[in-house]
Amino acid sequence: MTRWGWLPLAAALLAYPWAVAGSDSAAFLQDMGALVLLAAISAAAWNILGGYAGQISVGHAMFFGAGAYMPLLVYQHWQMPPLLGVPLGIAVSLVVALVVGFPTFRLSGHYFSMATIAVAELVRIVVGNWDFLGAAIGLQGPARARGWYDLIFRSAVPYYYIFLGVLALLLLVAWQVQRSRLGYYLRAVRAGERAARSLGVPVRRYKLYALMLSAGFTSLAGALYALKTGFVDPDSGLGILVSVQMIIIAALGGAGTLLGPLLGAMILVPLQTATNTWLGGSGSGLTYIVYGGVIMLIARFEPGGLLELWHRQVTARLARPGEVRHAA
Amino acid sequence: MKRPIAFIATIAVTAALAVPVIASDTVKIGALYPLTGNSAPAGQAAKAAIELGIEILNAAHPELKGLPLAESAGLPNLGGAKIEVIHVDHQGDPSVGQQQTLRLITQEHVAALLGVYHSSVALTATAVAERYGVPFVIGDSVAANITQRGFKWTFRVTPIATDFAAAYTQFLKEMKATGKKVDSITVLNENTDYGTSVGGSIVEVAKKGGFDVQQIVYNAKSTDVSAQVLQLKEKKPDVAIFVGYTADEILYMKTLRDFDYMPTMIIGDDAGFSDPSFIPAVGDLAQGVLDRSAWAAGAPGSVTFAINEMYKARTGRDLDDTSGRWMQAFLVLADAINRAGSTDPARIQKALQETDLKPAQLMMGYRGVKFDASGQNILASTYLIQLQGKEYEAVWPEAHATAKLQWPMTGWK
Amino acid sequence: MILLQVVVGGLLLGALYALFSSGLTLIWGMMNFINFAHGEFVMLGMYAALLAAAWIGGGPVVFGLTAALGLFFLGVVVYFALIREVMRGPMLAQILSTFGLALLLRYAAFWVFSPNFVTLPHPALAGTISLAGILLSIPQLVAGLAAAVLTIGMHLALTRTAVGSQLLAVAEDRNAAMLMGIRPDRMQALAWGLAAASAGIAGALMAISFPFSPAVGETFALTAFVVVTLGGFGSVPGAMLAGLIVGLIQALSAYWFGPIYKDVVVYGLFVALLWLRPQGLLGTA
Amino acid sequence: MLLSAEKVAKHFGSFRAVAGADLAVEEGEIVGLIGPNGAGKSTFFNCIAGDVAPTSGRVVFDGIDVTGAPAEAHARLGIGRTFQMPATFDDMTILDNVMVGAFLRHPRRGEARDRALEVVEMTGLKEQAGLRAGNLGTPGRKRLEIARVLAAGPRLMLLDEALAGLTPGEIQRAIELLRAIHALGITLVIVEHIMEVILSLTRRVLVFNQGHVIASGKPQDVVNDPAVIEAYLGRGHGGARR
Repeated sequence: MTRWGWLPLAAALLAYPWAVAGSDSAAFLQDMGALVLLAAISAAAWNILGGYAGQISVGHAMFFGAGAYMPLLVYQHWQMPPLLGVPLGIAVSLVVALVVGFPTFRLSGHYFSMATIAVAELVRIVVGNWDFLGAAIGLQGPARARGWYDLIFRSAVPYYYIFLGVLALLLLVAWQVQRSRLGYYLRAVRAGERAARSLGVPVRRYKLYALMLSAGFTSLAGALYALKTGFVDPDSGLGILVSVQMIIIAALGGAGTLLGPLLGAMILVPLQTATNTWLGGSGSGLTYIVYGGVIMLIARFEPGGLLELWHRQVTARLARPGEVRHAA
Repeated sequence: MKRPIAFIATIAVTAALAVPVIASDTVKIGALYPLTGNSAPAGQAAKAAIELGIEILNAAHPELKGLPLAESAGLPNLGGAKIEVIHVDHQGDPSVGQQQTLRLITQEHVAALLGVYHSSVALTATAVAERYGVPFVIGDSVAANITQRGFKWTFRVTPIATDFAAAYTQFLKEMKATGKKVDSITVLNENTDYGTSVGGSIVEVAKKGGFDVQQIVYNAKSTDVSAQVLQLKEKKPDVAIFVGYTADEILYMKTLRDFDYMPTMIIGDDAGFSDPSFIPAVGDLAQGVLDRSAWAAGAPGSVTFAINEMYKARTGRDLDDTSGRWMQAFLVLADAINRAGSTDPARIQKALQETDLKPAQLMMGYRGVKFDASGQNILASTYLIQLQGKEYEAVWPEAHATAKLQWPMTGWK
Repeated sequence: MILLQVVVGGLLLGALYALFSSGLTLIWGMMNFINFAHGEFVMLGMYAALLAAAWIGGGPVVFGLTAALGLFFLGVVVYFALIREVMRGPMLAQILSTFGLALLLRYAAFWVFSPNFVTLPHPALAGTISLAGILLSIPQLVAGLAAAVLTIGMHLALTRTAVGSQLLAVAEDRNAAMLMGIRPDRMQALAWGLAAASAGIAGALMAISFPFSPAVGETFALTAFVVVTLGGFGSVPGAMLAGLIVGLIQALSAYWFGPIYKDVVVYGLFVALLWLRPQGLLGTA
Repeated sequence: MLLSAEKVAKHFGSFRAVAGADLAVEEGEIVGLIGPNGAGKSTFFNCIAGDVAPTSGRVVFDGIDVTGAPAEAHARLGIGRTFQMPATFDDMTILDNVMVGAFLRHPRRGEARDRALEVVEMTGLKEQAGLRAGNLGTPGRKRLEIARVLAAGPRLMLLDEALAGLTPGEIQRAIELLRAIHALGITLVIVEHIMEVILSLTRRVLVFNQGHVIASGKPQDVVNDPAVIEAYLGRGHGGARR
């Protein structure tokens, strides 16, 4: 990406709610914009561990869920503003990340994926039967705003900008990670743990760093989800589809790249919404036939993600002899 | 200074309200169902019922005497306007429910909304409708808190978990009073929001009613229910109440037979027992089981019988309680829109608040439709129906019975 | 006596788990490939059985074979159309592609067969027999025993036949197998066919006593993941053992602690075992 | 003594890949390690580099007992190694590959980059520095491995067949590179089949067979040792005949 190449993107994202404001379906498009950003945050958070470090977690829903549950929990039991639960959710996630990561990082490849699936399912089932956490019925936020601090808005625009701010922060962090020793080490771990070790990379420790960072931001995404939706239950907060969605979005755009998750979200979320809006009402299941088919085709023909398409063209141009450039 | 502002505001509001009264030829309603995912069978059946409802309203059906708006074509007070329903799949996802509700309101400009099956989706979708001031009529979501949030735009026609629990307890008390042995009850409920809320209510209400109640909670997705049946066999309750979905309830009936254990009576809480695949699969094993339903097709010649025939012609299946409750909610909403004489949401809200339908005007066995301040139908109630031969027959309360209650159940014997 | 009943029931169910998991473990071990659509293969096996029962009639042998053949064909097609390319790509593309495939298959079935639950007509197989005081439903007994026989048969076919050993040779070392004149492509296609067929036949056997809809696959996929990881990737005897253990643990914990704890116990033990013995019960380090 | 390995053994089940091997390397030496395929050389390397923990025996580096310590600790102390099958980070550019090594002694990005640029210059990879490592052929990847290790600032480099598969011309250039590295004061232990390399680079050679050191001494002497010839020819291996 050229030095200032991100500027038009940032400008477009900032202007989006205004740009669509005149449209017939402004409220809906703004809401979808917020959902795109939220999906991008989750996927970008997953990407730190799954993309850069190559540790394919299929259980990130546990961090998302921790983030989504805590804000609503503090409201449900103590009528506190949900906002106060956000740091709590992040703290819980970090603890969970440590507990899960420490033993599982001895495992590699598919074992790690399976272990994360199992732990996340375990969490989902336990929460689904735990009355304090709302069991199967779930937790609700305030039905109406008691003050600004409840962060309940009629329009999606405030959510949009809050999400955009968080996404910007996350991408900034990811960018810094990518440029720093941490990022280089993580990519080395993904490419080959054994070789990375031989060059002095403390593999387990760096995986753990990546997991903590990833879990923290995933939890933040969960918290934002809960604040906007005002509701969470075991399926919507901790279900395996929550994890899979992050993977699909990151992989679709390009795992291990800075903007891949955002690109993936910008394609997948509108695709889901559009197929559901146009095809869902018929009840034929065509929504998912199209959705599943598209995912399959992209994996078949562009396995590195869509950003790879762009890359192929740009690297060909950048990798002129004698000139040293970074591909990623 | 205050007055002119108030004056102008009043004029503005009146003008704004006056515009929609000039009736367009269609009234748009948004309906949200789970058309995909695990609850798709229920959602699809409900959608078919709503489609039938649209046909009944939009064309003249003189044979459906007494059912409001059926005999005329369209909505008379809106110049015979037709109803158009936009069907939407919420996929059982609270966030999708929210998103699609927003779309229906802001993009499709629907006059009112209908839904929704999952209580989780009901909670989030009604919140959007509340913010935008559009009436949302709930056909069949039973979690109590949907109408306990002080919302002014949410109306629920169906009875809820506590109503069901009260009905069962009342029924069992009456049985006891006639000298039947009904002391111990075991509730087997699945552990998603439906089973948890209904099962929990039954346990609570029945305990207050003086019964010895035990509870077995299970996961409806399991491929094997023998552990639960063995536990049930050990507890040997007089009455077992099953709150679950389709596959698990069918498995229960088979497994009970396999383990040769039959309680004196089994009561099924709708859902799985009302699924059209229940009777073909295990009808011969489940003779005499009771099912909760406010729907009964009734005798030939009745309005409900005619509705059932029309539904069967469309789908090849009988109308069941869940879809029936959806259709009833749709009819209640249409009636309110007609009385409002407008597609303005505020007027429809007011008309809904004033709804007072009598049992004779309903297709479902409610005692009427009248909403309290929270939006809950205070006259909602339910029947118990019993599987006798190949059909369910209404057996309780006696006033609505089409057949005599058989006690104990005969099952596979 | 009730305990014995629970144990036998758990083992019979476990044999079915073992059967459909053995297919997953084969391709997992052979190609280091997770198939997220494996549960959908089981589901399609159920519908294949339904179609066979409706069109051809006959007993479990007929519809079991139909399901096996139909799914074998599907597995081979999936391999050539999708997997062959995708397996050269990154692991993420593998997850993505089979997850897409799972959705596609599930909702194709949804479209064709409607989302409603169906059950198999099975007049030939009904009733219970009592063995030393243990009540066994005949459909379950037949399904469980058939599954056990088939899983053992598959293991024997892999270890005792020429084709089987070629298949395992590819799993062991693709390049070495190529030098020996084995065409890995064909063997991998065969493995996908076998994997799908074993899932299909397991589905057909379960359909005898289990009502199903297009959405049932997910449950089976998760179970199969646990079984395969527990047994050790690529080990059919491992899957067999792990399948029986999972079935048994589910039955016992459901009986002892209550039905909602059965998955808690399974996943809990699974996670614990991963920490203690990451290579699985019968896997090699 | 920079490195001393004493009675190092590594068993895989009942198979003894390394059965009590000794190795002592002085600072500044170049030591060759030869032996037929499957003699246990690579496993022995892995034990020294911390990639696998030896079943028994002791590895001491610069006075510190590193037996069983993780590979990254070995790298920090100054033991660098290459792999028999090149293990480059194929998705990353060549410069980035080298930077991973450079980060070990230069935590800051800028310094690591400067160091990496020096190294790619020295190893002749500068032209291709912006390419992804996956685009390189085997010779390029072997060179990249050497560059990567070099960037990590080792005192001892263990090269596992770093020159295998190269054309004679490339071998010549590689030998020059190794000489240049040695001139920086880095001690080298090289496993090699190509006797030309051993003969031109090393003063001392150890011969490995069946997990043991069967001979050691000056390259010319060792090549003529009957036991060594037997080890190679007896197994039908021609690699050492020249």
